[in-house]
Amino acid sequence: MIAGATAGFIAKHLPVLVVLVPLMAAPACLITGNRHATWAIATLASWTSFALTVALFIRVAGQGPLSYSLGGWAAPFGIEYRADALNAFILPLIAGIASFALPYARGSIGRDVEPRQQNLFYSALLLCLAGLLGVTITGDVFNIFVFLEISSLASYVLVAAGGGRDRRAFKAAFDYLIMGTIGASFFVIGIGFLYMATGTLNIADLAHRLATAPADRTVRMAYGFILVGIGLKLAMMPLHQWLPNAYSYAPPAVTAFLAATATKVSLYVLIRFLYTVFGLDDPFEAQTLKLLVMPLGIIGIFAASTVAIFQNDIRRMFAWSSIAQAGYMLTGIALMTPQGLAASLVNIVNHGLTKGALFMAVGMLTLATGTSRLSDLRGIGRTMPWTMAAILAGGLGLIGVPLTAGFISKWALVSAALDAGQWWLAGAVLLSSLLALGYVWRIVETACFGKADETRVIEPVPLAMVIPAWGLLAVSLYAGVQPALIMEGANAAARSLLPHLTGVGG
Amino acid sequence: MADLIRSIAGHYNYWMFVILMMTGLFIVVSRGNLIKKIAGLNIFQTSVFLFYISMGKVTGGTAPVNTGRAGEVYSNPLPHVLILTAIVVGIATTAVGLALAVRIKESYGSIEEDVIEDMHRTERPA
Amino acid sequence: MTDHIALPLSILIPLIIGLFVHMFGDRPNQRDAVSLIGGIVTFIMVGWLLPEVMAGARPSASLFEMLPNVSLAFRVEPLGLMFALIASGLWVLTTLYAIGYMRANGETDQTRFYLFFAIAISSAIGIAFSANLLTLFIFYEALTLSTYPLVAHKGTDEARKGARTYLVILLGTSICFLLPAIIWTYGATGTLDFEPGGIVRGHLPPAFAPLLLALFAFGIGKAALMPFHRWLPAAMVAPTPVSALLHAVAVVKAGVFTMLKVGVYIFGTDYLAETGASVWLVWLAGFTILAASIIAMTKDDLKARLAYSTVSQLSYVTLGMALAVQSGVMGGAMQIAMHALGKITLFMCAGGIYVATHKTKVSELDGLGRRMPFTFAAFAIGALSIIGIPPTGGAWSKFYLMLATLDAHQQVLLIVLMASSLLNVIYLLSIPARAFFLPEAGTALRGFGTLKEAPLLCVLPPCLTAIGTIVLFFHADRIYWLIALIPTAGGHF
Amino acid sequence: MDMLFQSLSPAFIYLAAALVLPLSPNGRVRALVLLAVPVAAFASFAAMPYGEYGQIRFLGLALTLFRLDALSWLFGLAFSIAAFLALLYALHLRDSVQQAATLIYAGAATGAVFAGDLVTLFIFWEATALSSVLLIWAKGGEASYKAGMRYLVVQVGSGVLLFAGLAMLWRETGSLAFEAMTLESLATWTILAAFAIKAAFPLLGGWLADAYPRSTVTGAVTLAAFTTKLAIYALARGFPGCDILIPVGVAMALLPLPYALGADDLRKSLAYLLNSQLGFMVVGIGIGTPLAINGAVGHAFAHIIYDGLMFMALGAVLAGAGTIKESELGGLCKTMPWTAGFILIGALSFAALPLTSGFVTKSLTFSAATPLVQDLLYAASAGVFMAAVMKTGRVFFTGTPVISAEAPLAMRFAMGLSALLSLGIGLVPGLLYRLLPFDTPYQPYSLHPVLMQLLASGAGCLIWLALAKLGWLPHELPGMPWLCRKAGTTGAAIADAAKRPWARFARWRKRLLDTGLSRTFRMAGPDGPLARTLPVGSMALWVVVLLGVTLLLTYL
Repeated sequence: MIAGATAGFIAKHLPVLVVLVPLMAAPACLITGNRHATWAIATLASWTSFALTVALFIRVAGQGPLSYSLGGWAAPFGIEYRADALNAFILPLIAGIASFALPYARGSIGRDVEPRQQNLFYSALLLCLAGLLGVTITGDVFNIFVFLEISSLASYVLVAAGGGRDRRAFKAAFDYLIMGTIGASFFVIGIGFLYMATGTLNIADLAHRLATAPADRTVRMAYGFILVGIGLKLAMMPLHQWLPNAYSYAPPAVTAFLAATATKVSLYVLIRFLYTVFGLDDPFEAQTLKLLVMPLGIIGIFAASTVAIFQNDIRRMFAWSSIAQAGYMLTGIALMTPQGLAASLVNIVNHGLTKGALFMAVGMLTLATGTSRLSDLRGIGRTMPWTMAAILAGGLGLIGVPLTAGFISKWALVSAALDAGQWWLAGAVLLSSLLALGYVWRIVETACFGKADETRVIEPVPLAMVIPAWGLLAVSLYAGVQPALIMEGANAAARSLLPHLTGVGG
Repeated sequence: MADLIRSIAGHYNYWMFVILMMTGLFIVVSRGNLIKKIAGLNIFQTSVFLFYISMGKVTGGTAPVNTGRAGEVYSNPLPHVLILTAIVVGIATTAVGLALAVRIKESYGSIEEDVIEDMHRTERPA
Repeated sequence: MTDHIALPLSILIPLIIGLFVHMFGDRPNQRDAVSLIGGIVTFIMVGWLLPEVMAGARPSASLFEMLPNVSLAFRVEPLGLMFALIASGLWVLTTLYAIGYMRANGETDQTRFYLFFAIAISSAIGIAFSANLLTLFIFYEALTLSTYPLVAHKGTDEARKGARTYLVILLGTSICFLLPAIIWTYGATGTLDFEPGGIVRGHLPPAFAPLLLALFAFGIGKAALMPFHRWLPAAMVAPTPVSALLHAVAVVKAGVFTMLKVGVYIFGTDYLAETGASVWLVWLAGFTILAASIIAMTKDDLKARLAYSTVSQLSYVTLGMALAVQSGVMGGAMQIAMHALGKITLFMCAGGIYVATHKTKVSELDGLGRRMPFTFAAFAIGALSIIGIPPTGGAWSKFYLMLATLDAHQQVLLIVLMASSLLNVIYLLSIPARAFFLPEAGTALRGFGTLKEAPLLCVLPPCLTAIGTIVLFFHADRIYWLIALIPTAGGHF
Repeated sequence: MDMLFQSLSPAFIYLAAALVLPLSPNGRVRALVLLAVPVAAFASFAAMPYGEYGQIRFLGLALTLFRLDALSWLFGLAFSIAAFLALLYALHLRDSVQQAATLIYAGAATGAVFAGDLVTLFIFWEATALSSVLLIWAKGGEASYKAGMRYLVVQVGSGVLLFAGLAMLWRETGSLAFEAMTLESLATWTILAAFAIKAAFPLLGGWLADAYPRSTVTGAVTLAAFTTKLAIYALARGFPGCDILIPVGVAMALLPLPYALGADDLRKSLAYLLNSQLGFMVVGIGIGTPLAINGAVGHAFAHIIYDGLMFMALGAVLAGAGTIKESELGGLCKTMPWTAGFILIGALSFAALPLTSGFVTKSLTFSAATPLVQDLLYAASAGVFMAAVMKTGRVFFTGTPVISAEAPLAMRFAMGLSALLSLGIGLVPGLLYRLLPFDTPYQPYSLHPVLMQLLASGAGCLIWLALAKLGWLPHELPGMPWLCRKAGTTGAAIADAAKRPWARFARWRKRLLDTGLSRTFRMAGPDGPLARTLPVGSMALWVVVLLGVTLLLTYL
């Protein structure tokens, strides 16, 4: 009876519970204080919200979009939480990565954060998670800003947590803060313009009004500010400069979590604004995508991959690789076809999984050897074969070797480009894989065939790190072997965003 | 000409928004001192507040308080509400930024960006 | 899932063997024994499929669907079975040889060597049995990756450089050309299955056929079509058993096998012949045949010479496919078998020479034949097979390819084939001739008195394969009846 | 079992013997076993009824491994004799390589002669090439190695042409049978080209005089017997009555003679002479009448024996005196009387003097030829006399004796046997005539041929003496090695010319790569502007720039 009532309650408030669980758990962590207990609370919260997101995904897949009015105020006046094919598809990724990152953090955070401050760390992590989930699920644009800032503020703190070991983390966090705030402010200015033009903040309502009203300069200003603001958050090419430092100096668990989720959520916001809110009705909007976003995406792929090749620090290398990967997703979005969009979504999930696992594996390497510099890791493949195998498997995913998730992403993007008749784009995407081969293989060659340093001391890697890393890697490999679920989810999302365009390909 | 002046004068607070925004950004771009950067950021954010509040202003409108009189024109309250949230966010950001500046000062002994960059350059292993 | 247990087993057993090899890493004898037994069992498994395929059955297995209409699936058809038989059969001999070679040379990291060796074989058999292009692509890349550690085995700067070239060209071509070709095919036809008669007819405007074929032809970098042939000589930094199996059999043959598969089962020879899509490839293959032979003549390093010879010989298969006639496909298929046996002999001999004398240059081999008569005799026979002189199997594949040039009305290519044979004579037969009939520097020509052969395990396998080339001459009809089952235009003749 | 043996041509007896040879002890026993092989081979088919045996289908090809008819029987006999003589001559040899090569070579030639289809012919055709080259290489040394390589390329080239030709023929006619062909398609022309190379046609036959003198003492004997005669057989079988062969044959008979006269190396001179003799046979085949074919075939038969005799004798000199240069030899009849006697018989046969086998067989062809061809061939006969009798005779019968040892007994025995056969055929031509493929009665010893032959020989003798007196005898003329060297240097020059732009291209490419890489590194390396950590102000500047670009776009 009680169980039934609980289930009913959960079913009814599912959209808000997804955010609420981590949001409530965060102060709970703060209060609890004991690091073991906080860890347990945080993990439980992330697992719960993961379960909820999965339930939400199933619900949306089965019954279609789900609307929830916060506090009972109906949209467009109240704040609406709205789960549709797109965000129900992204949500499990965020919560899922958190579910892996938290156990991983337990094994690794001791290096960065003093035991008595770990409750703070966990609550920041939960806040960040809550913010990201909130951004994704809310149906109100200003609410997006608020959640974005919640997650951003939490992530500045999280990045700064790496300062215990390397003081450069402070500076990285500071830069991140400045840039993130500028981005968020741009975003909020854009929202202001939108509100000026339409008088509403609800996404569905905005979309409706913008579709009927002619696009004037105000809307275009809004578009410009939002594009740049979100572009900054997702590390679009010339706005990416905060990212390498932030990812390199943050604690490993944070890097893994942020790399797999933060930029991905920003991409989601971009997709949401481009396709739902603006709907690309104005030729100017499409033009901007074609003339600005697409070239920037491609420049990003090539430039960032090239930079990654020359990096000596593995974490930095993969951070640059993340910038390059964001380029792939941007080009997919800029294709403006259901296939392109689906490709981007597949890429978001697959890259999230792969990069998360990769940063976890690299974290293990760093923890065991005390360095992430490639020149100090010669021949490490002989002493840590399994960790190297994990890095190799993830790296192959970045290159796009078959049976990895990256292959599916690349497949989807290339076939989307071909379908759209963009031969050169397909070629560029594939050519850039060679650059990925370049940096992945630098690691493999140095680690497996370099002369090992005999005096190196290898510290044992706690199982708490090994299991999540391999678990996430396994998930990513599974996504490469059985891509049907992700592909279908992405296709459904793309279809729902571009209903006027049919003919969805693989 | 008169139109132009009226247009400029009529959009006075929007012009202030633009000027503030540019000032804030300029400070962020040009000043090496981290605290000054945060200050610039603050000015930048303030410009956003101004922008929202101006947006909600209805010409001739009063404060959005329900007096019961019919036909009364009042300003749009929603942007004001929103900006309250934004102010909170701004404060939080400033707080975190300042906290970081403190930690940077502790570990580097300076909050001048070029000094810190120099330290980084010498720190980086060959 | 599967209707013949031997099909999954033949792919799995090498992997399991790899696992055992890893487990027995610190006990060399058990490890090597396991490798050998694994090779034999795999060969038996593949051989088990032969009667059924000959009888018309096509055992298949499907694991799961990866893309709509495309599963990770296997299907045994005659061409693939032939390739699998060769790969697994020669694995046994190469393992035998490798045991002798690696021990005699005192190589390090032998466990890793045998492990990746086993994975490579599994990949090769996976390629052979693939039911669709995607499955093939997966195993194709797996083969590239699993052979990388073998090529880089020595870990020296030179080895790493060679391995890098190897990897970049093979992965690069496959990602930049083969993958878009596959995606394009899938986009156009909605399927990737290998179907008799091809799948692109009606889905691809004939004007685009040469372009798609070009993507395939250059994408299959393992077929070493010029200008993407550099990886093959670069990979010669590998220990000789690797060169032997992987660069005479598994890797390169996987390339040309894929080429044939694409020609026969994706385009269909009819389609190619009607559209003339492969005419340019005929000429490029012809060019590669001659150019590689000429380069081979200038190489003094024995393995480099053999590598360029391989480049040249691989293009025979490509040529057979590009001619788009049945005799060409048969000639190409036969060339896979005949060249594999011949070239592995040559490589194993080269390795044997290295083990016994540490000599790598052709110009240093004078008189060695008198001390290593078995090795050099085997070399001579292998060379004959490469050239295509009876009584070695190579003659038949050359015969069918000649017929194919006639059937396709490309007489000029007939001249190319003839010229190439003569070039082969010059750069291959001169090696045993020098060894047997020129005196060692500073001495007189000696008798066959005192032998100084490589260890038995390094001599026996090439002798066996050399005998094999002769046996294949007399039993070429076995292969003939198998590959005559390949569905191509015009029925059998 | 019986069927199996019948279906295999006698070639397989040789091949089987070659296979077991290394197993038998290397000594007198082996020598005797060796001698028994040709005898057994001949015995195996001597009494068999004519017909086609060993018909099999293989790879969809209809093959006839063993065709016995008058023509192949005769050549089978000739090759058996040649093999016997060659093995007898080499009885002292203890070299397994040469022995096995000889057996395989003889077997392959026999197999080719008995081949009923072109594929089988091709297989044995290539086998003769491969086994014979061993006899050249076996001499050892750089010169022999190189000559062997040249020889092999040419021989394999002939085989490859045959292969291509038979493929074309098969595609055209659907038949692989080796029968008379007409020159009406590319296929038959290609096959003729293959035969022409092996028969050492003018311009295609340089390999002969290049390779034979560089082979071993015993190898030359063997080589001289089989390869070219196999080609003559193939021509007789495939292109009888083919008109073009008449002028070609005449040219062949005449052109090598100046070379033969000029060569200092007597074995080389003999090789040229051999080439000239082949011309006589080719003429006969070209005429194509039964008489002419009989002449060509009979001449080939006789030639195998007396030519072998000559090579044996010269080989004995080489073995005994250590040199075979005309300029270094003299007075050999003193030191090697037996050999001198035998070589005289061989030389006279060569010159086709009456009472020798050369005469009774050559005159068959002569009598079938038109007057013009006859005259030209007599002129060639005169030249042959000059080179064979006068030039060779000089080192035996004039000059100061050089130190040399008489040939071993087995050699002498082989020479004697050959001489005996040559004389026997010359004296009792009916013996051979009965074996010839066509049953056309002919009487060689009539006035005209005898007189003409004597006249031609006398003329040759006088001309030689006159030339010798005047010192106008030709000197060494450039042959195949010269041609190869020329081709080699030209090729190298071309390659050099081609290499230079290639090298420049490679350098350019390398520089491009290097500068490209270093530039990329400067851009994207850890300290490059792309990767460097910018001050946060510059980052913010980028935001403003991008915003400006976007807003600019809104005004477009």
